[in-house]
Amino acid sequence: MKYKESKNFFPYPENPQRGDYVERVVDPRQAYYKVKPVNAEDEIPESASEFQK
Amino acid sequence: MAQAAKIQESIEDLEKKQEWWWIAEKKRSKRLDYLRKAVWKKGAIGGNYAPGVKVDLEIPVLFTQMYNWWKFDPPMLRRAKANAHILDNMTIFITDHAQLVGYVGTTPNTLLWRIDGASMVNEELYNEPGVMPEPEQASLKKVADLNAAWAGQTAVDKVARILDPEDAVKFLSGAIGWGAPTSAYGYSGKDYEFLFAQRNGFLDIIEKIDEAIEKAEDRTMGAPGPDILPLYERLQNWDAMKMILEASIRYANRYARLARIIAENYETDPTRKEELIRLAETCEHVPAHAPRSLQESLQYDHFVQVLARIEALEGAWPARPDYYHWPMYHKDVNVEKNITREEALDLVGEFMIRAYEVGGFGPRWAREGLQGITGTWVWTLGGVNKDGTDACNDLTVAFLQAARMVRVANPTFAFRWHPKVADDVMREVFECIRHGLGYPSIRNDPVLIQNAMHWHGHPLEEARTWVHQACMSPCPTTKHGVQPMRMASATANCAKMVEYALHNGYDFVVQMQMGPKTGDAAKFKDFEEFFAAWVKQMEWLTNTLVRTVNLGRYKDPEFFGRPFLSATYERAVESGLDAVSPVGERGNCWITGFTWVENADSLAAVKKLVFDDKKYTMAELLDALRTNWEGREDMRLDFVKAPKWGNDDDYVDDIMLRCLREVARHSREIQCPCGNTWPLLPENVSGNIHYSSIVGALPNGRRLGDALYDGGISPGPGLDKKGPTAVLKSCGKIDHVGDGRAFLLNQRLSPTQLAGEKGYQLWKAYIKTWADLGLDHVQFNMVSDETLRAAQRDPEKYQEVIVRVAGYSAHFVDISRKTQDNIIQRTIQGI
Amino acid sequence: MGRRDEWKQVQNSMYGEITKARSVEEREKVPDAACGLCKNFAENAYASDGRGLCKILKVGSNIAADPPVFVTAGEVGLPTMFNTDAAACAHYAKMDFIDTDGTEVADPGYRRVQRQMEGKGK
Amino acid sequence: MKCTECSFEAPVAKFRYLYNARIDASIALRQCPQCQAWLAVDELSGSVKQKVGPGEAPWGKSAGIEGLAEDAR
Repeated sequence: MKYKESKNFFPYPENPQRGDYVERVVDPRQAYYKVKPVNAEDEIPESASEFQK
Repeated sequence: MAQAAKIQESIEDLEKKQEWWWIAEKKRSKRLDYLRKAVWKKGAIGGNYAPGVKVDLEIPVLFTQMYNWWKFDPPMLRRAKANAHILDNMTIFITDHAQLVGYVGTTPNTLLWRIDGASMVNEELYNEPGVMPEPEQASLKKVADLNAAWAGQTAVDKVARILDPEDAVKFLSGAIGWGAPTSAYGYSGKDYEFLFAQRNGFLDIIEKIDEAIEKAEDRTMGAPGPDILPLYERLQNWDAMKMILEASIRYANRYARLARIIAENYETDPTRKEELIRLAETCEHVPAHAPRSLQESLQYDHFVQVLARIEALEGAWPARPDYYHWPMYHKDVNVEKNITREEALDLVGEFMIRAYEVGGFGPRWAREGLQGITGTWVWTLGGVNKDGTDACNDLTVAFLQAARMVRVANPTFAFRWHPKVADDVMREVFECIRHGLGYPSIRNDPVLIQNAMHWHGHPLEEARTWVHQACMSPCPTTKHGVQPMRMASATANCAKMVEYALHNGYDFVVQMQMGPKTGDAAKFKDFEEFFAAWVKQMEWLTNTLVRTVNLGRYKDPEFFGRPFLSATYERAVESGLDAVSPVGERGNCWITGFTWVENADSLAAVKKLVFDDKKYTMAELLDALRTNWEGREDMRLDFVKAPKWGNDDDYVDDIMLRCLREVARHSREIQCPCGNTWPLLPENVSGNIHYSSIVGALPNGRRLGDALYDGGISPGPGLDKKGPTAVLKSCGKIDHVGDGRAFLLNQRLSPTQLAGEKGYQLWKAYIKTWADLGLDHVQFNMVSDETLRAAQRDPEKYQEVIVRVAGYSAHFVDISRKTQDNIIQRTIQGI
Repeated sequence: MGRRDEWKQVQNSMYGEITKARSVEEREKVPDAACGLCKNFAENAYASDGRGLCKILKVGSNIAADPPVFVTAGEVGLPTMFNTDAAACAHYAKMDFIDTDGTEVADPGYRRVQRQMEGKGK
Repeated sequence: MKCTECSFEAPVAKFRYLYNARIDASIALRQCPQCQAWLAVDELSGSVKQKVGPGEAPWGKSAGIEGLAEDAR
């Protein structure tokens, strides 16, 4: 799946080909949201799984 | 479960048992409880990182990509571009319940790896157990490739290549000192007057930079001449500063955007939604603009700290939060009543937690020398205003109260005591100590202000702004007083002075001729000959370290380059020079004297038993030392029984004063790159344990392997047999203004004796004696042997017990066995 | 040879060849008779990346040469790495046990803290 | 000296010296090179007083070796 197809992808208004991909992580000590800039057309790697909240 | 059972116990019962950590859990808010437990501790347990803590590989990859791309740019500009690339692209995160954001890694369990500091640290990282992210094999390959790219190209590699080869080899032997002569690791002061007192946001600074550029361009486009030539380089530096400030604003805006995304798309709780929107507004406002509220003020400060640390792995955290955040606290809590005091305490507590979680990969010597923590985050509280009036305020108290609730080992506080401090503030200080935090340490403000004027010529008003630049050393926060970078490589393993005087400069541990050949000690005719050899070794050792760090400091703008730090320094913004450049700085250097008191005790023992009583010959002593006292236990005990520092005994105290005055004389002969002095500052952190198997047997009765004394001017553990007043009297013979920059004193007190109101009055009387004698520092451990032994037996149950190690506190379970035992060995003084 | 040249030689042997870029395979290999397993190896306390000094051989020695060169007189020990092959060294003496507990602190004579040395102790 | 755990026998110096109980007492920690047990050793007599379990027995001026290294005040 491409980033742009995910509901967790938030394109930049000034450049929709790039955007933030948000992930939810629950580690042994805390829960947090993390984000990094990605290309809309790139494939989401398996390690970055989708999440629901 | 033990925890569930403790929650059932009443606060009164827990107070009786002095189990303060359980009380803290009961008293703190749910938010603080969550955030406190959420922290991944980055301090090493002894010398190893805790399970689950991993090195961050995303940041060094981003940095290396862009740094190599801009290979023809000058140092500061090249680094600004590479660091801006990190800020624009690194993963960022927001922890549930957090109101403050910003971290030096990409996930909460990661350690920052500053790859451009030292190849040998990079190599160490490759070999380090447990820190590689999964999958380990892929990470090892990535690290090996990165290391290959940086081999010989880091800041320390560059300094080591131009050092005198003899100095380089001897310094890097690990025997005489530690630290690194680069601003890639070090203790950078912050120009708080510029950022907070003058209320400059990053956009305000950019405006100042634009003005400076315009002025410089007027000249570079005008009449040619030699005076305009340096400006071309400075213009590039200004570009670099501006670029990194703009990237920093974008970085903050990334947090704002994430907070809004969470609030609008994922968060269902309306209260948390509101918090996230406030967080977003905060990050949209700071660091671009000066703060308008306490939350913005704390967030601004935290962003500055994090951004400076992403640029370089800073080993200290100079700060004076009750002074610089007071205006916004006062406005929010007292004047406009925008938030309650409890809400302010939550913010202050979280501000401490955000600092506690910061950590980077440090070399093993740093981990062993700072066991349990990742750097000396010693925050300064109290003190006086520039006009000499009392600076303590309700935020001072709030910090002291928040500390007892979050109970973090780092940051710790150091309190600037002066005669005008109100009793209610002193009670809060005492409560922190009584609750076993080991902090605040107490600093004698009038003495230290005078000291700053004496050694470095800081004007009175500037001296009064001082903060701890690391554990102990005061540094003003003003334009010309603030020291941008204290490179820790002027940290002397002082016990080597007497060791080398005994062995003609030869080091039997590292098997190398280190110091000058001051003669075969067996042939010394009297104590004066021996002392003269000690003076020569002392001069050689301090010269070697200072040469190294002076060169590192001088070449740093070329070998490293600090665009962000420079952009936050008034004088760098004005001049266009790297902040680390000595130009425009008054100078505030000091030599940290590890393992210092062993010199006085060893010299006194030799004087007594070899030259005065003639019970043993020097040859016998040398033989016993070279065989680590094996088979000479009776003789060793004789040397232990010789006069020892800390018992108000002039025989040894006079030798201590002679030693200090020789160093003080020499401190004015050696100069820093600003032309100022290099006074001694005896203290140890946990270097006394790191060096325990590196310093050979000594005439004070110590063997190779034994912990050295716990440091500063603290007497040897268990050797202060005449009580606390004798300790204070010995220490009071030192001139705390003219004999050195500061002097650390550890004392253990009995928590039982100091319980209740009576305990407070006893402690207050002790502090009065301490102040009357003119000592500049004292810090206390107030945890019983019983608790510490129980913690050794059953560490799981005592995870939250904190102890004062030396210039810092640590969780008892995070320090090595030898360090734990060394703390238990310290005398508990009844006062 | 002047003072500077002499120390330059030491510096090169301490920080030149010994720290050049190496492959993962080179880094991971610990020979059966490695310097780190020898009781005459003292780990460096500053750069804990596996480098150390020989307590017997001095600078000028070369245990990789054929025949090996052993210099035992001098003022500076021979720099070597924990995984340097010491099979040809006449002074190699395997330690009875080594201590790989990294939660304790520096002990140049006994402690080996490299990941690659884990499991090499008794 | 003889290790009380594995009976390894050698001169005291062959046992790895670890550190002291306190500087003014003649009790020190040493480690047996054969079984690696930590031993509390009386350096005056060169004899093992007891085994010290680093994970169990507290150590210091008396802990774990209670009565062996009293405060010499």
